[in-house]
Amino acid sequence: MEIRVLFFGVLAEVTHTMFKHYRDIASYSDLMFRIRDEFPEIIHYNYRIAVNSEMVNEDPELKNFDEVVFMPPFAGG
Amino acid sequence: MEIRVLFFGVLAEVTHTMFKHYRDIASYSDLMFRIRDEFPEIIHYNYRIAVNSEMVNEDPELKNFDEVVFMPPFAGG
Amino acid sequence: MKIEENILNEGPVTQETISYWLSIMGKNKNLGGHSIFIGQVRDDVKGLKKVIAIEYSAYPEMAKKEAGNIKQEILKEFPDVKDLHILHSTGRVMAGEVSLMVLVSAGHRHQAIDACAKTVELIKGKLPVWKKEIFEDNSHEWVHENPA
Amino acid sequence: MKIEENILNEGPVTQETISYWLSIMGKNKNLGGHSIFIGQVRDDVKGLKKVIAIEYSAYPEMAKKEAGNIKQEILKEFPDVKDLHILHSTGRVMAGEVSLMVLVSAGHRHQAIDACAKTVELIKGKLPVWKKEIFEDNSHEWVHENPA
Repeated sequence: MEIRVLFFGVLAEVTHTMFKHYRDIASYSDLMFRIRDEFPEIIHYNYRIAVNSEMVNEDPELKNFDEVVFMPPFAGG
Repeated sequence: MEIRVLFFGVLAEVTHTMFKHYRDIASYSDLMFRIRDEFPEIIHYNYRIAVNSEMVNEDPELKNFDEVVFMPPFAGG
Repeated sequence: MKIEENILNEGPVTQETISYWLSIMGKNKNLGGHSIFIGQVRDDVKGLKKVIAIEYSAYPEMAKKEAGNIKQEILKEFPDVKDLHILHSTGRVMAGEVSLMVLVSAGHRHQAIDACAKTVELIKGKLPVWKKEIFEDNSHEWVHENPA
Repeated sequence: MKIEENILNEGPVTQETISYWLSIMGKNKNLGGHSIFIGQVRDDVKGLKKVIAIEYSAYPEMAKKEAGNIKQEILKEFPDVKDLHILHSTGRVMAGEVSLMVLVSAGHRHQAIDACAKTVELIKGKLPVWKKEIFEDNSHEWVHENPA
């Protein structure tokens, strides 16, 4: 499936991108594997994952064209 | 001594005045006696007394030209 | 910051007055938060009669002094507070109009927020101000309590 | 009251914007109190460098949704609240400029004040917004914590 990935905050800086498009993704763990492979630095950062602007924990079921979002701890205000 | 007396809030309404001037006052209790004599209705109301914009309890020592103020419970805001 | 100042405002506190105070409070670049409380006259119904206005009276000399005491108490409890302004109406304020403005500026948000809330309570408890509700039929009733 | 709405504001929240929201909030005559919080960028010194601005980024779709969740949580806890507006900056906000406005209107003062304070905390904890401090020499540092 095709998955759109967004990086916010410091992670956009670390990955030098805010947006990536991945094709032929088999599952969430497949996606995570490919992202960590491409951006090994991100393991040094805290982040949470949202799918289609909904926070997820564990190992969510992904659908074609889902948006997977990497979010460092919020710092609004 | 001469004492200036102010009535605020509902007490100005009850006494039909905001301001009274008393002459030949011997003491605080003499003043209170004359006020209660003139305005017997005020005993039905709660109030505190200030002298020269300073709250007093008991039986304050008055000086000539002091200002004695009758204040119902505050209701600001 | 001036400690004793006249906080009484003849008639309602207007939008222009509030905007003016907002515009001058932000000048200081080491402030992080401003907390503002605006009290407005409600068109409550008492029995069968609707409140159309509140008429405030105050003891000005003591109000000035008590406002100074309130400021000093706040600055002692909230040392991060850099600025505190109070405006309280006297005279008639119609329903929907503003009768009280409290504006607190501090380095950080918690003290701004807590100091503003406390200032409002101190004003209710310590400021020598009285009010009567004016009804549609022009009758009135003195407010003896301080409902929340 | 609209529950989901765009609360993101490109650049600083201006005095004009704040005055506009203040002017429309008072229209309702059964309101008794408005509590407003205004957050401003501080020119803190970090090490030897002075902060000249904060640059905010946000995840807009989720910010809209979370703002709706925050409103619903507030309305549930504070049923006297009649209106709640949030504006949060994105992009660069210079020291001394405003990056956050929260405005809460209620029938009575306590719920207005408490709901505003709680909304500010929920914004800090739940809104998908990130910030970096920009220093005089144009270097920057991401803010990872939420100091009070």
